[in-house]
Amino acid sequence: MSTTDTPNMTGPAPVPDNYLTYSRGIWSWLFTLDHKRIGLMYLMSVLGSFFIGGIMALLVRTQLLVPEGLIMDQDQYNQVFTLHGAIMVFLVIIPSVPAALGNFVLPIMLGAKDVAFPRLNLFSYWLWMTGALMFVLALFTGGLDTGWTFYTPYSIDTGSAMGGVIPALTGAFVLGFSSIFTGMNFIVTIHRLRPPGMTWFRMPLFLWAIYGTAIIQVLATPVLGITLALLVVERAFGIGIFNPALGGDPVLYQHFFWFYSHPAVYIMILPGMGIISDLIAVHSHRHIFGYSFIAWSSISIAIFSFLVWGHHMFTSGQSELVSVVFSLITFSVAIPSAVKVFNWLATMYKGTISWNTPMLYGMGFIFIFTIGGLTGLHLGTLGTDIHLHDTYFVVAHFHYVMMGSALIAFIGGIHHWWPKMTGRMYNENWGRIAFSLVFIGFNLTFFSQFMLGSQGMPRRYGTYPADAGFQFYHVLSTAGSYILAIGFFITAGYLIQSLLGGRRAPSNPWGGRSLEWQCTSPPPHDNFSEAPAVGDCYDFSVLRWDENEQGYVWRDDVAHPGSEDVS
Amino acid sequence: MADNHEHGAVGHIVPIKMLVGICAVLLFLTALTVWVSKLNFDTVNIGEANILIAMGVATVKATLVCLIFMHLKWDRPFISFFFLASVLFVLLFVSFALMDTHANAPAIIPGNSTVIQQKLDALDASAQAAHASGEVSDGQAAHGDHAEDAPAHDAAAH
Amino acid sequence: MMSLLMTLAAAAPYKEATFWMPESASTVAPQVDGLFDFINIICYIFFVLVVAALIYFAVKYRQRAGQNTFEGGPTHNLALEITWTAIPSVIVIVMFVLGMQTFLDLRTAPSNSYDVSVTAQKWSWTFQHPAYAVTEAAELTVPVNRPVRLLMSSQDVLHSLFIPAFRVKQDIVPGRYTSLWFEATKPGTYQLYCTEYCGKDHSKMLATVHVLEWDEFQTRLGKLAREYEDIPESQLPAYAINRLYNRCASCHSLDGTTGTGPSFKGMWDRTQQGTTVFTDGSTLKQLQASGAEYEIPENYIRASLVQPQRHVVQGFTGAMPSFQGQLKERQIDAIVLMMKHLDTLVDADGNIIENPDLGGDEEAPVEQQEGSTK
Amino acid sequence: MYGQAKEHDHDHDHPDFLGHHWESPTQQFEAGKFGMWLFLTTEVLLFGGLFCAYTVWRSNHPELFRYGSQFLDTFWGATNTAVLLISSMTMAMAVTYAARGKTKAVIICLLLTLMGAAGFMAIKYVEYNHKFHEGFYPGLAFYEEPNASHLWQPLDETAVAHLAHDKTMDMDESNLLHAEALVRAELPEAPAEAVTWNKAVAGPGPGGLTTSHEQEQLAEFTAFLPEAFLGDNEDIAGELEFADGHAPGEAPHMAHPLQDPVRPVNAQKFFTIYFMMTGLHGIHVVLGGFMIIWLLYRTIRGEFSREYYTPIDLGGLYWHVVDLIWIFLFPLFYLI
Repeated sequence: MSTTDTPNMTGPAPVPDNYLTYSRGIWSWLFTLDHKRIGLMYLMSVLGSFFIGGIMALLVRTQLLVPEGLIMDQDQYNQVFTLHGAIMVFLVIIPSVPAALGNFVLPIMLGAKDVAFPRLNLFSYWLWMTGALMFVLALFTGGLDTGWTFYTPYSIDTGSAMGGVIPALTGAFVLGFSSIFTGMNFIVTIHRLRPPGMTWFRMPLFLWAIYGTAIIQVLATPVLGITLALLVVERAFGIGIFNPALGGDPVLYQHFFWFYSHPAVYIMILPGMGIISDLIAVHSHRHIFGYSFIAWSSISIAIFSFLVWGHHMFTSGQSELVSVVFSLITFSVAIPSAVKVFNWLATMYKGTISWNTPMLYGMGFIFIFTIGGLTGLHLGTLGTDIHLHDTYFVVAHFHYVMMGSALIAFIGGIHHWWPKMTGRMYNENWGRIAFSLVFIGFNLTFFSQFMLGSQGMPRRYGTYPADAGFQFYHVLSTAGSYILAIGFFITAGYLIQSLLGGRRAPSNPWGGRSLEWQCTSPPPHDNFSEAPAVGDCYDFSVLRWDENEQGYVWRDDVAHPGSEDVS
Repeated sequence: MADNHEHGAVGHIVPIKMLVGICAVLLFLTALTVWVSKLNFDTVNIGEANILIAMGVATVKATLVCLIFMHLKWDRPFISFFFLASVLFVLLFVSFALMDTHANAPAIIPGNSTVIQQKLDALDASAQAAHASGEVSDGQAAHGDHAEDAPAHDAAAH
Repeated sequence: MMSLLMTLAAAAPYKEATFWMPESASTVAPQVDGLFDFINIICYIFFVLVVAALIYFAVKYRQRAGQNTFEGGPTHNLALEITWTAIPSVIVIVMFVLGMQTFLDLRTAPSNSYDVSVTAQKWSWTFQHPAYAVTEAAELTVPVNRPVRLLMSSQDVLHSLFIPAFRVKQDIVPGRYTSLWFEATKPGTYQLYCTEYCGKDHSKMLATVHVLEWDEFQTRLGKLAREYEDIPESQLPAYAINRLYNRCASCHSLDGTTGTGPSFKGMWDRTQQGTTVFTDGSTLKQLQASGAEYEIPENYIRASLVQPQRHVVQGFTGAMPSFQGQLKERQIDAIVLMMKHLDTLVDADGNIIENPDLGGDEEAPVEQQEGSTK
Repeated sequence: MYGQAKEHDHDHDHPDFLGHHWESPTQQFEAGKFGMWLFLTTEVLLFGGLFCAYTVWRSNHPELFRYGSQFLDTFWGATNTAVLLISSMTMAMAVTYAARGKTKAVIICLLLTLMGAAGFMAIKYVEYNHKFHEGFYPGLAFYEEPNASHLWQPLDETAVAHLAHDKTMDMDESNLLHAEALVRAELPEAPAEAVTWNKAVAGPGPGGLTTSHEQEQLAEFTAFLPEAFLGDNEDIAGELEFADGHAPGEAPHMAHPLQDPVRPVNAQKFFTIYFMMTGLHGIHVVLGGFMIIWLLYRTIRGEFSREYYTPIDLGGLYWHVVDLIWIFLFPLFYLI
């Protein structure tokens, strides 16, 4: 039954008919309905945006080397940090894992030929591109200096905020719908396109995470849509919903905004957790510990994520009672995250851990996410949040979660699936070197910001008092950011090098059991010509390393799934 | 999976008679709710009762549309569950926002905002100027006259 | 736990900055710091456990050469998983309760508090003491060991008042009043920040909090209340540049650089000659004549302070708020005089000269000018 | 809708309309339907934001809604509800006929639905036009129209007209003029002489708190107003903002009637939310209209069959949600 396994044995030789060579020419890419190509296009676009957002970050860090600001004036600084935030949130982190990696991996992992609605999928991609172009347009129509949160009344005050606000809002609106359509596609795919044998609790945990994410995308993003639409109308015509000058309520805007944007935090981190669940298991070659706890924690995080938005507003003038309720619920969301960390550790226990680049990113994730998660406690606690809110402590916390966790997981995922996507292996040694730089650089950059914040340095400051003792930490942080940047440049270097001259990848370089490792690398156009046989995707005892293949193959003494355990 | 009553169909088929019947019920409910809103509840606090009745009727109507017109009655329960979840999230959102805005109502600075007050003052000034100079220009002058005539006008009404 | 925090509060009214926290100089600060340390300890414990396990497992169970097949291993352990779900749950509930108590203490001002009304506007702070009819700009003077309540409102956009040493912070929302309170425990000078992003000069929207002993405080405010009345005319320009200009500084430079508003350098010349051009293309000259809007050039400056949107200078957005009610008549006079004598008050680079030589001969024109406008 | 044959499809038992990744038409149909329902939940949440704004304002400022809703015409609202309900029925009928493969009946039903959409928009146009003509704009424009009748109509006239209108609805009094006379007869004597509704030009600005003196004046004033107009007096008293008026007996101030205390502060907010909600709904109706035209085109081309009518079914679901939202908008604005 499992015919897909047989051609894998051909070893690392060029795969004649894969999705990359299936059809040629730029149009065959731009209008492709193949989820793998769409995923790859997303990946390139997201990485492009990441580069731009990263440059902005370096500018911000360089500016803050000296108290009076090194390279920019106030207006420029405000624009740069706004664009850094907006690009990283809307164009990089939100689409990174679900749209780029998810699109590529999800149908193959599931054993489907494509996502449920391939045209809608392509449409999402073009919506994303439109949204990205709107951000570019925002740059040319006067810039954007509102912060990525577009807080009213500053953002609707045409006298103060810059002219690019409406294009940027429209862009974020369009990006929101791109995200909604991706989420819809994934939910329907997971519900309706599972092949026989792929029961809910046989799905790899990455799929559970993506499923949870998709639910949030579908249920939360529309509220952002209406919020941004109202903001556009408010700014253009002055209707007075959020503008206090016309009887509106700026705190109501914050409710609207965070009702989406807090769940959005989990749109960013949940898929990252999903990647890590799979990375840790595959590279430890050990069955994931507590599968159902991790799966349900993804779903409960998705649901709880809707109930905690008010913790962004403890000092905003929100009423005491509401703040207290939100604080209580906020703590409940900490539990599933903690459970995941413990389960990952337990998975490593008595495993066979290969120290290759994806696993290093996996372990780096656990380290960084632990710090990111634990400092969330300081911020969820009402009494301490009052002091820490809107300081660098918050900046450090969400960079630990958004960048150190979500993006590190994304980069780990890229390394994990790179052989599958491109059919090439990258240089492991350079991978480890780059990881070390990224890890050290990251912690240097952002750990120093915890102290900055608790010492009282407010966020979004282009200059700071010289006598408050902030400069030492700023210098540390900036130095760290340079190291981080070097790490990323090296990563880009060896990944590009692998495309040109990397060793050909075997079907299963890491020893994964989920279905994507049953396809060739790169996979064929249709993924599976027949519905694949599904086994326990975390039972690695049936695989062995094959020296000729330079990858993992099925053990000769164990029966293939399909002959024994298809339900 | 929908149970197909008619052979070969991919989805459930709702008979035409049932659709017409449901539509008639919906129209009747619309008429009812309009009639109720025009009733004069002398003894009841009309505002409260009317809101409850109107929203109750609307919910019944919406449920009928969902169940029959939209085939939810014959569809997978997960769809109903998901749809209801979205309504629930809206309610949740509204209730938290309400809790907060209610508690904060006393802190709102009363009166017109500066911007609106300036508009009103400007209109006032122009109305007075128009009145003083006796200039006859459409609404402004009409207004000026009106304000002056108001008492006389009321007296005349009796 | 809470009582322990309370004891800490009583025992240590003032503490120097630690590795994590800045100096602590208010009654709630020790409570907040205690809570912060409590959470920190929990974090250290969990962090060390997780990272130790991570490194130990990663090294101990690393894949060795020739290790080409793998064991199955346990897939779950319900008791263990329930344990590590339950323990953090209990811990976070404790944290929540402690946090809530501290929060409510932070929010509930004692009834005998001393009230200050705060006006935030882009990008300056104004503090008004109703009890003394004193208005301070960019400086807040408060008594030590007495609860102080700030009643805050915003003229334009969101701002947020943050005094790290007191561990207090509250957003200021246009269209409504918000408040916060603190009780300083040590006389001294503390930094006050705006922590809600409010546009261009957000990071310059700073102020200083002066905590004084009660006697000193009374003396100081009494002096402030009469300050501008008692100053001789000849010293008014110096008073303006030292005491009032800080409210203008975020927009109007002294060295000729264009900020959010036009520089004060040369402003008097432009005003006197009427060369200022407005957004509608008209010039100040047209408005200056006997019987016209501004009979004397000084009146234009006065009007600009009270009704800044009346005539917006070309090239600017008219972002200036009105200072009506915030500046007394004599203070406005002082600002006009400051502009007239700007060249003697600041050096070529725009730095304020400590003791400017205003000379006695200035007395006469001042008098004359005063007379002509009253 | 999404299930058309792909560029490269070599399965023989795959009909044209079936996507290469589907096993059977039923699987594809169900997936399409599920996808559409997910999209409809996003629509619910999209409107949810506006419902939230509505609820928050209504519960904090009921006076805005009491003031504003009197300018809406229940008759047109109810008619529009009926139009949408009937078009919803014809849409559901189109789905039934499509499932039975009766193409002609489908075309007729779709045409009827399209007429419903057009009729709805026509009535909306009339209503909007009337509002704009009277100067009921959302936002600041509410105060900018110099000739807007509502700005210049003094209170008593407005009150009389609306009370009269209410009477015609309440007591089967079909003659509006007669009703108006009745109302006038019920009016208290010369209310405008005793207390003016005009606000002095130099009031204590927006920052000023209502003084007890003003409260007294307010109570004095409301005592003169017809009960029916104010509804619950105590309720209103807390909500109205009132600044220094002139002393009783003094000549009424030549002030703008907009500043009369019965027109609530931020009166424009009712029209803001009204135009936002009905406007967004209107956009959905228009989009639905285009969708029906597209469905008609494909039906006439004979693209649908008993096995494949997914687009009609999904289009129907969308149209019903448009109806569903109006079912709530109608009572929220016109009835309560």
